[in-house]
Amino acid sequence: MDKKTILKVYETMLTIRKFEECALKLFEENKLRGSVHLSIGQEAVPAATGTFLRDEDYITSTHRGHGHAIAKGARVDLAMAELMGKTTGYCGGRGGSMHIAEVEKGNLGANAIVGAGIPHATGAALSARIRGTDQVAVTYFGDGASNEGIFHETLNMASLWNLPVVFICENNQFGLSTPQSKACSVKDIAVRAGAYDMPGEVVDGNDVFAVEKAFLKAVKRAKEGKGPTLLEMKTYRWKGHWTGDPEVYRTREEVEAWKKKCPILRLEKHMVDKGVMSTAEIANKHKEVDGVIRKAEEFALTSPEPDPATVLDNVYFGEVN
Amino acid sequence: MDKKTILKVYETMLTIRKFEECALKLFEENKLRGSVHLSIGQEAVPAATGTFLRDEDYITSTHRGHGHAIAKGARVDLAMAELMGKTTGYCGGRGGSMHIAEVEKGNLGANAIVGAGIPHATGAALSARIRGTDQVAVTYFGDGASNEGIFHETLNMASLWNLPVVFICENNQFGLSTPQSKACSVKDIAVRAGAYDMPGEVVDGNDVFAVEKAFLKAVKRAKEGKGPTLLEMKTYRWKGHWTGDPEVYRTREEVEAWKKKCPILRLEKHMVDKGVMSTAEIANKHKEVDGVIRKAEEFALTSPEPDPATVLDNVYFGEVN
Amino acid sequence: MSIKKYAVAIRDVIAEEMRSDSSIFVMGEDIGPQGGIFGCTRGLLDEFGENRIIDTPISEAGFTGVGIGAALTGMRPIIEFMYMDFTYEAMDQILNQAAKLRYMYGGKATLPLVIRGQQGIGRGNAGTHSQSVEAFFTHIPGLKVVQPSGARDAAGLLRTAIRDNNPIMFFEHKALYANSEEVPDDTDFSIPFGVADVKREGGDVTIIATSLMVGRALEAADILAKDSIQAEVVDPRTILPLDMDTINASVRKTGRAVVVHEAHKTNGVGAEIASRIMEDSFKYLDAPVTRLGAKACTLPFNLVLENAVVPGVDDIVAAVQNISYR
Amino acid sequence: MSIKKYAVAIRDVIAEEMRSDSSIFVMGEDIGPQGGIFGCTRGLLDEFGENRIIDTPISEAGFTGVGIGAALTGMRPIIEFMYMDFTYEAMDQILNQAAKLRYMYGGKATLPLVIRGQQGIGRGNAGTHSQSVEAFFTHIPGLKVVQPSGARDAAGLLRTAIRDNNPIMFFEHKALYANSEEVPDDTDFSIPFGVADVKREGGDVTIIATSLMVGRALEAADILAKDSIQAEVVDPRTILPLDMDTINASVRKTGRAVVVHEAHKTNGVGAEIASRIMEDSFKYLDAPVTRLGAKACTLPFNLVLENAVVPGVDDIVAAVQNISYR
Ligand SMILES: Cc1ncc(C[n+]2csc(CCOP(=O)(O)OP(=O)(O)O)c2C)c(N)n1
Ligand SMILES: Cc1ncc(C[n+]2csc(CCOP(=O)(O)OP(=O)(O)O)c2C)c(N)n1
Ligand SMILES: [Mg+2]
Ligand SMILES: [Mg+2]
Repeated sequence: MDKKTILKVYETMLTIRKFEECALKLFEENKLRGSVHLSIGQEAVPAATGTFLRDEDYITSTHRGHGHAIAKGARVDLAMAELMGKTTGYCGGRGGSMHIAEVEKGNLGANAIVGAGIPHATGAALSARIRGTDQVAVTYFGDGASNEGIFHETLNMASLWNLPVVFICENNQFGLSTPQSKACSVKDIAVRAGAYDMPGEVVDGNDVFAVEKAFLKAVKRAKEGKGPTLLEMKTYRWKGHWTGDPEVYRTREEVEAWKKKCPILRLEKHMVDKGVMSTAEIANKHKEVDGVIRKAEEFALTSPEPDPATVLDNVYFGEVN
Repeated sequence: MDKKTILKVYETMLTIRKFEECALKLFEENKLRGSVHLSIGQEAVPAATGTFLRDEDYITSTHRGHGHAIAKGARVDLAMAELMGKTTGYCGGRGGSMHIAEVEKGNLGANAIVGAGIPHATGAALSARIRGTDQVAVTYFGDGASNEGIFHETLNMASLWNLPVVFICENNQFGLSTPQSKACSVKDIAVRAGAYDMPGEVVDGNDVFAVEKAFLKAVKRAKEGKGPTLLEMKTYRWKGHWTGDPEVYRTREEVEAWKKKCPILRLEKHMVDKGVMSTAEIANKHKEVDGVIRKAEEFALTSPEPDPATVLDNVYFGEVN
Repeated sequence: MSIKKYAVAIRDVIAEEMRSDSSIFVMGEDIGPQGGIFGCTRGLLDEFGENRIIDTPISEAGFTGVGIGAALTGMRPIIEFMYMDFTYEAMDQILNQAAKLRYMYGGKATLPLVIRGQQGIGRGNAGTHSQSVEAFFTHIPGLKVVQPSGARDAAGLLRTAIRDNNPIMFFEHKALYANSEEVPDDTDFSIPFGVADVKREGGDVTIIATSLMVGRALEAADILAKDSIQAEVVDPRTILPLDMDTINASVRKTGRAVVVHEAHKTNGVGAEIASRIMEDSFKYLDAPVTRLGAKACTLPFNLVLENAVVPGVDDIVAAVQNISYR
Repeated sequence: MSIKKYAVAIRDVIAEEMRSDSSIFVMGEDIGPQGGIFGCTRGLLDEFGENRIIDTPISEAGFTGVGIGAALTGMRPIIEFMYMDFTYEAMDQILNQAAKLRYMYGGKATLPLVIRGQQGIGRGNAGTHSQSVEAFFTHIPGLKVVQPSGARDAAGLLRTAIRDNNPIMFFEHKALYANSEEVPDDTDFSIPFGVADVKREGGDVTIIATSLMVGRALEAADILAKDSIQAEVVDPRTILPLDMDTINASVRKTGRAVVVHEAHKTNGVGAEIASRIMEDSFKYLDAPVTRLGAKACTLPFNLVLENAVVPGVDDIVAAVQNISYR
């Protein structure tokens, strides 16, 4: 990565982190309701992948999808407004945290159903193939999702049809309270690529350089018409599964140990070591992003609630008949 | 296999073959209706597996399930009556060809839904484990079924929980009209075992000795608490997917080439070569089985149609409330 | 006009629409060389090639999801389910995804998608391959639900479905595929959704029937006419949207109604229609609306039993007579 | 008697039944150390161990099928769905397998199986995690469908469900889990299926309400009483079997009925109930049976919108008033 790219990846990570910290704060202040799933600790994956996509490329995401949306170019103010269910939010308050989408910019949506977005990205890749474009589709999903039948069905079709799609499994070690070892019969989910005759790779998901490298290889393969790749990004979620999770399934020590592997701190250290950014510049960047998030928060807080009279809008395209 | 066992496997194959030839004849004579899926050409797999199971062991089967039922001990008269929808049939005419079951003898049923029986066998294995018995469960399914999500979900759980179940994929090269290469991203379905950290093996499904050997190894593993195995039996169906299939998807030559690999002829040749049976004895055996099937046909033909007044029976156990 | 079988009418509309709109493609099980097990895509592979006629693995949830992704990105997929019973494998993709994404995304997604295939009795396919499952798709908002009872309606409604920008559930019937009817040759011939068809006029009783039951209702009407009961037979054609105007007008005229479908009576579409008639036209009713539907048991394999489960002409006649002398 | 929360009542019955019947086991997502995300299996892992409290992968179709296999072979599984919305992932196993195997096997299979979990609004879980899906399971024969509205009913009905030899769909409600009620301590306390509970007596109008709507109906009845309208509130408790005797008796007394559920109005259980009231008690009706249910849109995330979609106390009051002055 050149300096400019590193800075972009860094800024993206920082934006995701601070966006979610703000969401958590708002949740704790009771200004935000519903299921909010934070990806704090996992920011390297969206940042070092989404950053390299064009508007015309596609992504699908999950219940834990703020990072993917932001890395694909979502505006934090509209995203925060959606988390608060406001009219100005990406979905006009209809979808909330788990459904942020921006179809015309290639974000085909977060999805509250585990695994459900995997075929949507694959369908977008098929669509690109039929239309003869060089678009690439990327789908993010968790370790838990790799045990859903739809994962299997979709990877099989993607490989069979040689589609330009990259399957990114964010293995954050848990599906809700269930450790991967209690839900998944293989240690490395990347191994499952073999069941579809596609390449699979285990990647350090907290290392932006490793993520970038593996991702660009997969994208290149996709664009060259060689078909899909399964990338398993090993990472960790610092916060509970959702805000309010009692976290009975792991120890404080385990969480603290992973915090030491923070992808942001790691990149900051690298940048300082390599002279990409000074500590002062980093502190400034933090302030700058803080400011952006503060404005997004303000925007969300002051945006109006949706009008109940509009609740039946958009069930259908056009009139029902 | 000792002589007695070989003869049993042989007789089972012959019974399946002649049972299905009779079913086909009845269908062509318009005495039998509905979907009938013949396994002619594939008899080695049920015969050289089911023969080695005890009554207390479990199987689940598919739409192409006559062979599995017979090898597990089903009576051909009751089976034929069921194909004809008669009261005396295994299901009293409610289920037909695709639902022959005999739960108390361990046949948990054929199943018209592709893949649906796979978890049932796995549940029976779980049940055996909880109850602390040494029962083994076997599930038969096709190459096409290995692309259903439920295949994936179930193999994952079976391996995770180390259950005594044997997954037998009868790869007869086609899922209806679709060749395996157009539906499945891997050449050998056995490879998919790797996605669940379980052993997988490709077996010549037309060779009763190869089938027996692989199967007994898997059963031993299951009984020793070492968990499940995936066996892929390469075989071929001689007849159309169902009676009436135009078979646009393959050539006569291909079918004829496979007929040369007939598992029954192959075993007969082996028996004659090794002096297990003489040609005369073989001819006698054919006559004997012909007689059994003729009686079954007679039984089915003369059995009464179900009484429409009973159509609401057995929807529930007991009264609805 | 050409006389066409129901299956051929469907195939022809697909082909015609594909010729004029390159964003349409078809996917499903055994639709390529095989042409679909009921022939509804026969010949299409030759004309449109593998890029637009896509044989899928047996992965109903997966390929439905793939269709959704394609629809979100500018394509207009037609997905064939070999049996509509197999929608059970794909319910999340249909009910949680196709039906909801547009709404949940605040109206910022468009999903032009047709899910079509056959259902019903008639082939001895037993319990899991003989159901009528349309009611599931009316309960969850976001889909339109179509049930053509003849070749002409199949053609006209399918064209409307393909051109619609919403996800459509299109229910054909296996026992209707071989029925022939005159179908307009006009490649723009279409029938709007939400417009019921009065298949027979009559002033004494209204029979609202769908799919295979339309023919049986017409037969029943002939028998009833001999008994001096003039039945009006209304085929809603689309279950959602539902043309209550036509239904109410008929019921207000006759004062009596029987709703008949092949799906199970309990919580079938007939329950919705009967309830709405009561809500809208209560004071015009001389007798309770009667519902006929499959009995409360799994569809049995045996033909005698199968026929005992689903409403027959006699059942319709008896139901009409029963409410006619109140 | 002990005062218990609805969630605790459920957990206690599971534990009590597991103590006396070793063939019962529980499987589902996050039911082990986590005790279920709503606490309905809290503490059970410690008491019964991993052999009988089984955390599953996120594989709803698969584990439902595994439960069916276990039920066929002598076990009595209880399967927790984290959200009953996720039954969409397992529809084939529920509707084609659990509901049908006994019938298709000619009565020679027995499937004692409870599928339970919560549904409904109240947590800002948006469209795919807030639905009420009970109607799907009444349309296909072979299942029984239960919807307890309070802790006592939950305990009594769950015990009946666990002891029943059929597959049971048991619908809890996320917004009821924290509600407390007196529950008998008797470890044989059970409530039979098919017996509605008259939660409030009244002679002017019958309100038939389920699950969360029972409380709203009772509130509405209080308000209506001030207006001199005495509403009788009937909670069917089981949707299948449905106690039409009690419903008909009430409607024949009052001449007016409102059916209210949280599920979508279109083709909801209310359509079946309204139709059956018409069929059975037509001549007693002074006004059409009114149905209330969720509006025809996906459940929105935003709280104001969510409340606008589902029937509120005001809606019930208005519906009753509307049919009371006819
Ligand atoms: C089909 C389905 N089953 C279950 C759930 C409930 N659920 C939401 S997130 C989650 C865990 C997902 O784990 P993973 O895929 O690893 O993603 P992570 O939460 O770790 O990012 C579960 C069980 C769901 N939303 N959808
Ligand atoms: C869920 C489901 N999808 C599709 C079908 C229709 N169908 C019945 S058999 C079959 C092909 C199955 O192929 P395979 O699993 O290889 O078994 P084989 O018929 O070759 O024995 C198909 C597509 C079905 N019965 N169930
Ligand atoms: Mg995870
Ligand atoms: Mg096959």
